[in-house]
Amino acid sequence: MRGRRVRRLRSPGLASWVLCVGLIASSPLLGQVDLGTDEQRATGKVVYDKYCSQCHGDTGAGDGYAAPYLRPKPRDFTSGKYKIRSTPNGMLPTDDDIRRVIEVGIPYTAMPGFPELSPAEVTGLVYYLKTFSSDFEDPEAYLPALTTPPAPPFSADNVENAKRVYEEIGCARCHGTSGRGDGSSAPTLVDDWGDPIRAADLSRPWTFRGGASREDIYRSISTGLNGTPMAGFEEGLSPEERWQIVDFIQSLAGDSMSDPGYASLVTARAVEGGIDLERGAELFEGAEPALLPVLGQIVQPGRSFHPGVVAVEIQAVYDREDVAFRVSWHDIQANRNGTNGPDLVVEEMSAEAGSEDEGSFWGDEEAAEDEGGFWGDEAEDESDDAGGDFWGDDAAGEDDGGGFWDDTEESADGGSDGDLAEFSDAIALQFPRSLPAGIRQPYFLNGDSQNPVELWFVDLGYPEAPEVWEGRGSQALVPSDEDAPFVAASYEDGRWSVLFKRSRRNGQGIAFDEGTFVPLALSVWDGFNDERGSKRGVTAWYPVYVPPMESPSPFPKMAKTAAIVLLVELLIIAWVRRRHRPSAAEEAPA
Amino acid sequence: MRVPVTLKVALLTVVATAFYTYVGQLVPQKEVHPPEVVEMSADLTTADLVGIGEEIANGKGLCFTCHTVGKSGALRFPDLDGIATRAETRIAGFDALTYLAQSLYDPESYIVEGFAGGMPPISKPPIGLTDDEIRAVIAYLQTLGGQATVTMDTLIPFSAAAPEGVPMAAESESGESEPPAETSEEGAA
Amino acid sequence: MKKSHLLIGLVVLLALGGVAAELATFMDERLAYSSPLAADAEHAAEPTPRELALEAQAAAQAEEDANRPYEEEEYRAFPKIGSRVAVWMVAQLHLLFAAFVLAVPMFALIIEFIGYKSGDKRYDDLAYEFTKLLSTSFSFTATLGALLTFLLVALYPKFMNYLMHVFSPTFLPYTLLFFFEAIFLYSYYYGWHAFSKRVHLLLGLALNLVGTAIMFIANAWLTFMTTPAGISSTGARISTWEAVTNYTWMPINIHRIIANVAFGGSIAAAYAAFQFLKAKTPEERAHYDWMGYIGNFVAIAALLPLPFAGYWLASEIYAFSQTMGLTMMGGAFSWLFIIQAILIGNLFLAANYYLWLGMGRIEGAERFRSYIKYLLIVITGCFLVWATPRSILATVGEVQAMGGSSHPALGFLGVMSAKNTAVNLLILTTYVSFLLYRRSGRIPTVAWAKLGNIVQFAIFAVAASTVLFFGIYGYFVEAAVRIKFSIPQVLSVLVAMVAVTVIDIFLLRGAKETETRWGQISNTSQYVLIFLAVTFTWLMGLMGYVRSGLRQHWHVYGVIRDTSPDAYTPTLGFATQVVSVTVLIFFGFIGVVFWLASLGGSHGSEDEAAVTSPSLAEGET
Amino acid sequence: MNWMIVLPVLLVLAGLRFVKPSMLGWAAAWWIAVWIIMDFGFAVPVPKSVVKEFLGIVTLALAAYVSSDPQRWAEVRDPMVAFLTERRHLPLLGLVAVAIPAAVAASIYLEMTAPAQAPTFGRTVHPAPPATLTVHDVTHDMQTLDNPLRSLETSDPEAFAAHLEEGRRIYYENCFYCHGDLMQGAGMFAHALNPIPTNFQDSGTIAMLQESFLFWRVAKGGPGLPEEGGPWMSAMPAWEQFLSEEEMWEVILFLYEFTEQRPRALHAASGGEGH
Repeated sequence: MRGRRVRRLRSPGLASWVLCVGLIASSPLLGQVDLGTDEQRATGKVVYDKYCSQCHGDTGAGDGYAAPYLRPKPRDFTSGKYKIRSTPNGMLPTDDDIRRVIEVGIPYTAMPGFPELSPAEVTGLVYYLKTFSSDFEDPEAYLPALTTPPAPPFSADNVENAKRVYEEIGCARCHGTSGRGDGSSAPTLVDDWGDPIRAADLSRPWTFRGGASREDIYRSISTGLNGTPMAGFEEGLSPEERWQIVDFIQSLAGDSMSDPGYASLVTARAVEGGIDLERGAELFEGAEPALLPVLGQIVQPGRSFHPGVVAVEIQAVYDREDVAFRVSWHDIQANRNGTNGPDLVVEEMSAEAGSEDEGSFWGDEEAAEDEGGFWGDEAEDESDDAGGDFWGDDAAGEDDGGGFWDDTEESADGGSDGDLAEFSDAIALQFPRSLPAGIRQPYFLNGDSQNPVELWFVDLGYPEAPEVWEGRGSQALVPSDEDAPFVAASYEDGRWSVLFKRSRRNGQGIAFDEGTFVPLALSVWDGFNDERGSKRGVTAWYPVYVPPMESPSPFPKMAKTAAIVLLVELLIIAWVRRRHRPSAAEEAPA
Repeated sequence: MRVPVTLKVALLTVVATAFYTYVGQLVPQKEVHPPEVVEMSADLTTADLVGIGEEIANGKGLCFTCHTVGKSGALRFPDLDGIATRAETRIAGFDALTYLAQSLYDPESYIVEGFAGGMPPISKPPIGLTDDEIRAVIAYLQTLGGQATVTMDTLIPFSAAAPEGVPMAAESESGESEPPAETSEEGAA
Repeated sequence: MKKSHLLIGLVVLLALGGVAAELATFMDERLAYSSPLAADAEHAAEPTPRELALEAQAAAQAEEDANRPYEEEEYRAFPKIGSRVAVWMVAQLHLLFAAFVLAVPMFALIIEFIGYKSGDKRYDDLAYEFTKLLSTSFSFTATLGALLTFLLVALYPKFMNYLMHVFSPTFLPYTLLFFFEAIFLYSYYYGWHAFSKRVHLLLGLALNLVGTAIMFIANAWLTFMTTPAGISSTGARISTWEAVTNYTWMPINIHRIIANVAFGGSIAAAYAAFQFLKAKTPEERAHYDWMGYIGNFVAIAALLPLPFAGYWLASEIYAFSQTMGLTMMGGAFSWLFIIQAILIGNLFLAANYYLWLGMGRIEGAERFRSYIKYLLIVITGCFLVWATPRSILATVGEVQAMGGSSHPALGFLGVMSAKNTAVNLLILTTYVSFLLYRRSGRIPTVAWAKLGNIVQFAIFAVAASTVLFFGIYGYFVEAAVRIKFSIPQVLSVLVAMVAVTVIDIFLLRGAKETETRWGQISNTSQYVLIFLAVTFTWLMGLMGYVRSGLRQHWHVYGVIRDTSPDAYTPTLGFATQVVSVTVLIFFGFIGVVFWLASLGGSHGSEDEAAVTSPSLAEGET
Repeated sequence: MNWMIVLPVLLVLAGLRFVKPSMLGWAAAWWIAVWIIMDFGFAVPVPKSVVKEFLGIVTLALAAYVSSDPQRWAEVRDPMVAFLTERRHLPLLGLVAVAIPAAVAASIYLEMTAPAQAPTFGRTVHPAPPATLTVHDVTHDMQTLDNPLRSLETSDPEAFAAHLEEGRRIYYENCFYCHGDLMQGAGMFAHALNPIPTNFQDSGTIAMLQESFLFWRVAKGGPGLPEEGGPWMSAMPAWEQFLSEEEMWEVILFLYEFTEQRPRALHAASGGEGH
């Protein structure tokens, strides 16, 4: 798909901006070029400077304060490439397209919606954005929007055929056969600016940048996403075929397209027949899966602003002796060749903004000398790490580090054999060292000095050797002498599935007593994304509920309460009847 | 049929009271416990005290949020390395123990030259160490440039159990204050 | 009797005897078998090693006991419920009785004075009847005080030692004042008909002054524990006077005087209600109806300024320590104020309800019947606003739906602006209720009656709009400005109440009075009075808890640490349970007081005066 | 407000005026109306605990109203007494007498068999700050601590603007991932946090606090919350580890600037938060 050359129309470079405005204003024939009035653009500039420039930069080049930390990067408006549009691939967006993104935002990126802005402000902003790119002055760069017909209802019959089309036209090469964004060429994708980019995880439509409704998906298939390898299939597929693909994606997503249904609790399920990890997924059948959102570890040094894993799913089972967890998540590639560890030191990324002198905050040379240099002075020594980051710094991407896209050919046919990541994937379950007595819980990043945690860590390069660590703070990790849990791990079709088993009571460690809520937090490392040590995805604390094996029957209590209520009722009735007996006495003679 | 008035009134009282108790059970139930006090038995050795003191200094005593050990240059608070040696000569008439105790119980009364002060009395909230905890901290401080001598029997000046005769706050600015309240413990001590 | 019968009897008897003998032998064997020790006992002349060891141990223990050195104890434990709860309950009971004993002379004196001035003997009798409750209560108070002291000295010896170090100079005056209190109290009560009215009134005044002084001294001790002053950094006394006049001393004094009056009034009203319910004759009912009305009137009148005294106290606590202030309002105790809102809301609702029921006994009150609906809507609305928590208890799902712990719409009701507005409107509405009640028995005859009504209405409208305006405007300004808005709000309510009252007095001069049928009120209203008394008492218990709980794990904040096992701050649920038990015990005692008072001869027989409508206008305003 | 529900309820209440139901009918109508509006009438559902509290109060108020006058009370009491005593109502009475205990039993069944819910802890809105605060080796008295840059606002607007711009940079480099572009606590990672990040636009948050309080929260974060500062799972980092004192003050300046709010002035601290 990368090879597919998109049609781009460039405006004449010499035409000056003012001249163009003058021309357009005076030529009603070219009416479709609408750049607004001076006042409108002035309004737009005010809004832009307050709400937009911190990411998109004062000149619209996508280089604001936060830009170095964001993946996907903030849009570079000077390019005129807009990802989410209703127009054919490669064309400029309509005003309504831009307006929609401003109002709704782009899910699972740093771009929020701005519903508070007034229509006039949004209109002004749209015109102001257009000033950043001269493409908008060229009337020929415009094509009318593609129409999206009303969505037909979902039909399961289409899925089979759609899957065939999906494979045929090469969707699976990027998005993977199960749509988890793990296609063979997925690790090699870059956008038009040379920045690495990920194929969408089709089984999680709520993360789709262009929206999760059936119409949105149809539109994205039709128009493609400008600036990315995702082409438009307006010509390549008939509308029926496109709707079939939509059905296929919906079949991958399960119940809900737009709502991930994140859980707030993991409920363990009591099982019979012994807990044996050999039983695999079958062991966990019937255990309620809890999908937990993952955020980047952006607190401690070695921050991870764009974790490779968006969400993890966890199930828990238990019997009289043991407790077991199954953690699964989607990963672009299984990285088993490297190593990983929760205590690896990560040098802080030095942002482009960091080269300015005030920007030295995230620890470059000066910071390392300063006593506040928490980032560790290793920054200098560990030059071998530089640029290994998948999402990494643009500059670093091209140099000596393990740039993945250099190995396009190998990985394209080898699938996960293309794993050249320096760090392997890894997962850790985190529990408090002991059940918190009150509301105070350890700090969610490896605990704190008063409230230690235990980490059940598995380097998926060596799943046979799980480790237990004791944490008393982000950097304060020491190997624990507690017994390690039993672990079984597998990677299939873009999904890791890691099984943990441990006895419910184990030494000094956390106990899984019936009727208790045991806090759990997860850490997940995506080796492909160069994650290790503190650079990782984490979750907040979630309680794991271990219900009593035998829950008391509700019937005795029901019967008792109903009897008491009935008795009270009868007493009241009897009392009222007695009090008002005179009326009955009057009736009698009559 | 006729319920006596007294019974009715009693019933009303009980029901109203029960209702308010019920309301009280609906709000969040939080029990606030005091910060943990390090329990110290009388048979702790000096070495034990040093260990406990170091832990307190690093932990809830919050000493090293301000102070440093073995650092020089532009400091905002005095460095504590070698404090045990300097403590002997800091204030005329105060031995090292008394000086250390004073700097913990009443830190503002003597401010090391070149520094601005600002240390809170650590026997007071929000830090609020107990006398025994302070005893352990002193033991630890004595190891910084000296030998720990404090035992569980040592009388710590300025502490609640301090006997008369040892230098008291009287020699600092707060003038004519009397010996502290707990004179009753003298007999035991 | 047939011979055969005799024979059968004999055979059965023999058989039974045989079975019994068999059984006995069998049992004996079993015993011998199962108890080898029994066999050993015969030749166990010399003691076993174990017995020797036990003996030695006992001897060692005895010797150790004999030589044990005396050690000062820091704490002693109260069995079962623990020291804190024991002291808490006794202190609370003592305080409730003390409040009653201090308050009753205050309004007894005022009522007596009104009777003296107006020459209406009914007032004098009423004052005397209130006083009847005093002597028993006084003994209870003193006994509970002694019990409290013993408990404190026994359970918290070290801490009491310290308090004595600081406060010993205050003990002598305190005891002396107590003597005077007893002398004045008994001479005031027993000398009711013995002294001349003037002398008697003077006695009453002295009684009140002494009582207040006693409370001031006791307040010094407990306010010192929360906001200590006058001591050195190690806790040694520097100035007893400064220790007495610490930050919260005066606010607590004022707050307690007002609260005591409200509390005493409501207990006296409950007494009247109880007597009303037991009354046999219409005269008795009329009398106790009236007495309950006056008691409740005193209670509600004192309740109205109480929130403002509370503001002062809270601001002094903030001034002493922001940490303590925030613990109170934003931290561990913030939910307590939601419970308090429910209690006070109930108080206002019940007080209004009593007034509305009271309209039933006044001829011509029907014309105001339809207004009650609107008053009720305002009161309920204010109650709802006041009871809206700022940070809502919600499940995880609900919090996610709300996007935080406060609701986007209801969140506006949870903040100070809304609550201040609600309280001020509550007070204003209650006052309107009272005014309607007052009006219902009188039809103004002055020429400018219509104008007067319009002006009164206008004043209310202006006051209510002022309160509302500042309440709403408070959302648009910063906090520093907002806080000052409570002053114009309160002032407009106070000014309106005074102005309307003044107009009313003139308006009703020479008004045509309809009959007030004292005693013709539903029994429900009397239960409302009792409910009010329970609520008042419970509220005092709760507020007492927050005042003393603020110290958290300190006996004297920042000076003497509480190291006992009870040092933690219990949950609000537990606190309310303790308060409830205390309140129930208190009412048990109060029942005894009522009973003793009733032994002194019932009222109805000695009062021959026909029950006409006593002119309350002067008394009330 | 969910007008699709509120309007019909109000219409029905208005319509009842013409039907002229008895006092009992009115009381029931009002109770049900309040219940429906509270439970379903809000766009963002009102938590059950509040609905319960409000309905309790409304019940009390209605009871007070219907019984405050003999005539009204008769209107309410007589139909109920008739229902309980008269022979012709007997079948219905029996039905009701059985239905109520059945409903109670059913609710117990639902309650006991309901899936477990995550335990919740009341959130302390403004936990009490400590008396002194030590940041970067400097101990501040919380009583008197103020933003040292605040005075520049009037004395040196240019320097103030520079500090503000620094604050803006710091916010977008560090804070907005959770607290969001619009400071509404809805940043890109906010959905993964519990408790959710603070919404600074809410007039009940920074607008009613002194800057020293914010400084404390920024510097000490979740780990520095006091014991009662529940739910104590806050992910807020202790920024003193990463930011200089000046940077923290700068970002606080920016918070107020962006949300167009003013901090609570120092002297206001002595005013009580009320009763």
